[in-house]
Amino acid sequence: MRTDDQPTGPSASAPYRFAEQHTPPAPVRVSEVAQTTFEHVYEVDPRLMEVHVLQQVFPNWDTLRIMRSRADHLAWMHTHFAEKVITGSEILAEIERESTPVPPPL
Amino acid sequence: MRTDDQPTGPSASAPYRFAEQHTPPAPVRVSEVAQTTFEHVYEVDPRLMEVHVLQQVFPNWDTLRIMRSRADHLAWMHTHFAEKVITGSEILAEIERESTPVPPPL
Amino acid sequence: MTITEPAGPIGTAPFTTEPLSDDRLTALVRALRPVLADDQILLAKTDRYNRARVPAPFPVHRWAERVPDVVVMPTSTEQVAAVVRIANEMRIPVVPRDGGTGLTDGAVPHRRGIVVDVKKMNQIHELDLVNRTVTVGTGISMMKLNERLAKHGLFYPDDPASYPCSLVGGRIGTSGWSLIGSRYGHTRDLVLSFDHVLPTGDVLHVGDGIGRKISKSSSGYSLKHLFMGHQGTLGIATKATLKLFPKPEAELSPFWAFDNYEDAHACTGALARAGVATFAGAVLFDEHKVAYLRRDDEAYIPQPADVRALVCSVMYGYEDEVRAGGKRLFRIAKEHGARYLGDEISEGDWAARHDRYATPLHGRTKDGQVIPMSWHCEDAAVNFSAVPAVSRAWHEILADLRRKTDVFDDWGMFAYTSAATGVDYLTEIDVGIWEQRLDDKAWAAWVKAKRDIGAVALAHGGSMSACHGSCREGEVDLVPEELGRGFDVMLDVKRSLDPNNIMNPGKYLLDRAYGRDTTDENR
Amino acid sequence: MTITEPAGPIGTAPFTTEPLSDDRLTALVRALRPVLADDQILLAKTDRYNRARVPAPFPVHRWAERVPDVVVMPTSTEQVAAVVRIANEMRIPVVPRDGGTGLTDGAVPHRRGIVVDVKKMNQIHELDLVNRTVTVGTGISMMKLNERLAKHGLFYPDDPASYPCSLVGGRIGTSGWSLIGSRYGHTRDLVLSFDHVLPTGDVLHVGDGIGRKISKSSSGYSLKHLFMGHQGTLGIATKATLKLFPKPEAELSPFWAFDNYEDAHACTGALARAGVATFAGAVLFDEHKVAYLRRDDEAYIPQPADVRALVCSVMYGYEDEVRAGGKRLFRIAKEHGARYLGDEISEGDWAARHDRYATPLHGRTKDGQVIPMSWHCEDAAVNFSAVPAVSRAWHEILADLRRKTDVFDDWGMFAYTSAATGVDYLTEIDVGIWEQRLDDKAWAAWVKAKRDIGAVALAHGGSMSACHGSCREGEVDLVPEELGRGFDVMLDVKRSLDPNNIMNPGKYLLDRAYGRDTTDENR
Repeated sequence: MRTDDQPTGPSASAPYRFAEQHTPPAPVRVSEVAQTTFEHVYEVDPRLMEVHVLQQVFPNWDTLRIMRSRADHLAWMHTHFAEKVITGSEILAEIERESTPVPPPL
Repeated sequence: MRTDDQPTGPSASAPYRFAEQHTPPAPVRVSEVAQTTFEHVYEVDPRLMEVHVLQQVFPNWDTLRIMRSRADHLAWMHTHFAEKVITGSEILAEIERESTPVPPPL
Repeated sequence: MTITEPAGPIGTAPFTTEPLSDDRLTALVRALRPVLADDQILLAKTDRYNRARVPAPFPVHRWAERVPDVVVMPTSTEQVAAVVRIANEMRIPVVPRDGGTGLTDGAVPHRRGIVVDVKKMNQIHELDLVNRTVTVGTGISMMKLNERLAKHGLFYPDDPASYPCSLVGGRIGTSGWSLIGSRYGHTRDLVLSFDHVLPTGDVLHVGDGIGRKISKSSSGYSLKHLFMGHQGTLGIATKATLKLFPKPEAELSPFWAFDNYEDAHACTGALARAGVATFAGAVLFDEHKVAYLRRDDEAYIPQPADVRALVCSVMYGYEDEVRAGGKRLFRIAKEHGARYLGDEISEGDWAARHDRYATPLHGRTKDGQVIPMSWHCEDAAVNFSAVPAVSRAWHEILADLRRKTDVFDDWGMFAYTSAATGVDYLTEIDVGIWEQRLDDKAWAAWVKAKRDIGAVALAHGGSMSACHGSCREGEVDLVPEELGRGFDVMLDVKRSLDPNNIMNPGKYLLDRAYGRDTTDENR
Repeated sequence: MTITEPAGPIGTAPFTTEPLSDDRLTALVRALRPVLADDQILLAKTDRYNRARVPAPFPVHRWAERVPDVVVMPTSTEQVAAVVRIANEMRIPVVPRDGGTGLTDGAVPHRRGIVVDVKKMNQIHELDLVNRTVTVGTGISMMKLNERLAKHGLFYPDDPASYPCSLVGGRIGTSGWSLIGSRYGHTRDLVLSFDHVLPTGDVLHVGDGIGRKISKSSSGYSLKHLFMGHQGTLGIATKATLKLFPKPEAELSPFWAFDNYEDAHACTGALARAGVATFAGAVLFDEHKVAYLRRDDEAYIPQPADVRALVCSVMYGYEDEVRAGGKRLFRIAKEHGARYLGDEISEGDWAARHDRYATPLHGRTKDGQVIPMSWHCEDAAVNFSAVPAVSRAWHEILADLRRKTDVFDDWGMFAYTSAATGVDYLTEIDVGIWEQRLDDKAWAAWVKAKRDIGAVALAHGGSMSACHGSCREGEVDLVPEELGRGFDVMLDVKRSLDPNNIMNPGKYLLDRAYGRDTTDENR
């Protein structure tokens, strides 16, 4: 998990302003049952949380903190299980390079 | 086991002549307790087989047959356990090449 | 003529779920006092209720029926042995409890009595860097242990879905399955030996040939495995010696998407059968699982609709070996029509697999409304060729339940390789259960569904569990069918080692060893 | 009141080494006739004498004491069950015999009776190419099986030193160790399940969770291992399902020379601990072994005198993986001062390791004259760190024997990794025995030496056997010490499964389960 894959939005050390914190980015529908606010932050469609479970309101910093914690957790797990992660994209690029026929010399 | 590592000497299809078959090459001492006749054919020093067990006389073709059978047996075992054998000398050459410092460009 | 009566009551522990009488409880606590400090004997309601259940959903309205009379927290094998000896003399049930993460009620005190919580036995007794072993109290978690081992470049690769919270002792009692067992082996292979308190209070050291740090012996009967996976019915492991590996240099965990389940299944088989040396496992996600993830998992929500099945494979080892193996597996995946899902999903999802107990705990009513649900997982050991048929049959069982009630939700299935050759898979169906709405009727339907799920596994030549065990209501009814003549051997072993039926009684139909068929009376 | 007597005699099989009386023998043969064809019942002296012993040297002048009364050669599980049922009813000992290559007398009929030779049960019943399993009669050899499997690119990697002649059933009965087990596992890991005839004639199918092709189950007690490694005392395996691997693409087996044992030992440890994924094993040859080889082995005779110890390591897998691992191990060897012995010795010696029963059968008197000798091998499971001390102590024991008599010759020691992490080693000392000169006195000295050899292994935290078993005179005396409380469990299990003590009686001190201590009376 690379750290530059963190969700966008103000950093944890940004000054706290109540109104700003309680105005999440406008939601964008991404599927029939989900929407997104910050990049990589997905939420259940609010219409599905009206009867048995009500949606909680989070300040933006907390939403982002939860997302970042998850990224931290996953990065920690990788380091816990192995010294380094080899990316699949490297391997894929390598086999695609090898399977591309070499053009004949001009 | 490469087949060119077979012991030297007449081949199994060579004509059989009694006197020739019963005259092994002159033995050469290789250690305090062993001698060699054909290349790769080692024998216990005959002085050590005088009391409890007497040395048997083999015609040359049989001595060589026994040696070759052993080589066949070992080659068969390799093929039985894996499709191919990687030689240690290749690997050794590779790591020695890698550990030799590359001379600076002139 | 004078007849000397034995000190305790004669016969087995009573076949009852009633709490101990005040007199018996007082006598028990009095007997425990010389053995344990005051803070090791817990009588408070919260302490006891918290150790009455495991994470698997159960009929909450009957919680009070399975609360132990006493909880003890020993700190040594000697203390555990003394507690068990007292329990055996007084004919009071004893139930060992480790992480309490099991899904088949192994740690649940069906007949109350004493819960032995091993969490205080969490020391590292010896780290042997030369022979690569560590000796620990069974109350330690694999995660905490590995944090310590990492300083020495070492690694204990027992990796259940409850990795951060399950304990070494629970892994022994259940003979657990490991996510990366196709490379490193499962708990039975990784635990070299252990001290074990028998139901009589005798202490047995058991390993390969009863060695301490020996992985392979042929001296005497092979007893180690008998004392693993018994769900606490044969005693309590207290101190274990574990086999250690070098911490892997590199990890590679590609995830691939397929537009149909059949290709994904075929690809999983081909990946596992390839025999890549660093291969640590492959996982197949079926269509229901993909649908579930696309509903609730950040990584999968934006995936295109033609993604119908997923496969992942994981390799651990030196970088050069992993790269060689990785190229081979990528080529195989390509031949099967796989699309690589990208580094972010691949790495993120794989890392999340070590901690599946953090699964989102909500489901949906049939009309789509979100409901709070608990997670349950039914597993079986199924041959590769039988995975599709078992999956279809299991989804049918769940669909049938859901047609009747919103209490159950089908969260899809995974199939994980158990072995490097891909012969069998831990096949699991995740079920959301609306626990607050469970009543006797819904519970009965669920128990029947569990029995049906087990029966499907058996009908396809599998075993009812690859990891969890099979002592919960429903599946347990089929244990004699699964084991056949082996079930009689179980009864013989149980009776001979636990003459008074005090050790975790009521599990695995073992009451039959004492002439009682309590199959139905303890529900 | 009418009392109905049971049909057969009451109680256990008699504790005797006398042949059956003519009447009993006639009755036995009459009972066997409806079950077996005439050519499956062997009564001739040669047929019986040939099945009286195993390759390990024994006092030849007492050969006649261990000749079975009858040999049977059944062709199916049903026939085996019928024979055992008859034996159990008539209280006549039954001894299973497979390849007869064991070194601890498991197949030797100590109390005569019926030898069940399984060699006719050598069919391949099912080859499952999808799940990668094969189901065979237990009378098949691994070599013959692999010849058939090679056509499908498959491989069954159970590889004892008796590879060409030992049988699958014997591997189950002894829970054998495999030369390449550090990569593929040992017999216990490779045999998925089997049909097994219990001492009562009941047939048990046992596997993981009693599955057929399942490698990992957690359903019920783990019973499979209990029915492996019992040396025939708990019954007879008749049909087994085995886990198959792809036949390896490549093999690499470098041998290295060292000018001292300490460096060779350290290097062996480092090679095993490296965690190379294709690592299938490492072997350490000590100074005595090198001296022995330099005396008698073509490959080593011309080696310079400063070669004092050898190490080999072997890798199997895909060529790219093996090359990566090979480079790593060559670097490690170099750091430890190793000299590569060349391709010819490396490849030749490794291939010869699969067939150690072809060892040259002669030794030397103290004054150097060649004498005909039989080979014996004492093994133990010893931790890496204890290998040097155990080796020294074992050579001392042999030196002491040899000071007394020329009957024994020390042929040196090997230590082979048991596991990929190098935690423990099959440590073995090869002993030449001038069998024709064995008399009661020399035999007694040998039995004492065996006991001392076993005691050294235990004193160093090991187990008395990694592979062979420990039921021969001498070592068997220490089994209760090694197993501790586990020995009582053995007795309980034996009594419960073999109520009449008919199954391979007199082994492993199991007579104690029937109230008799026959430790000394059957020598």
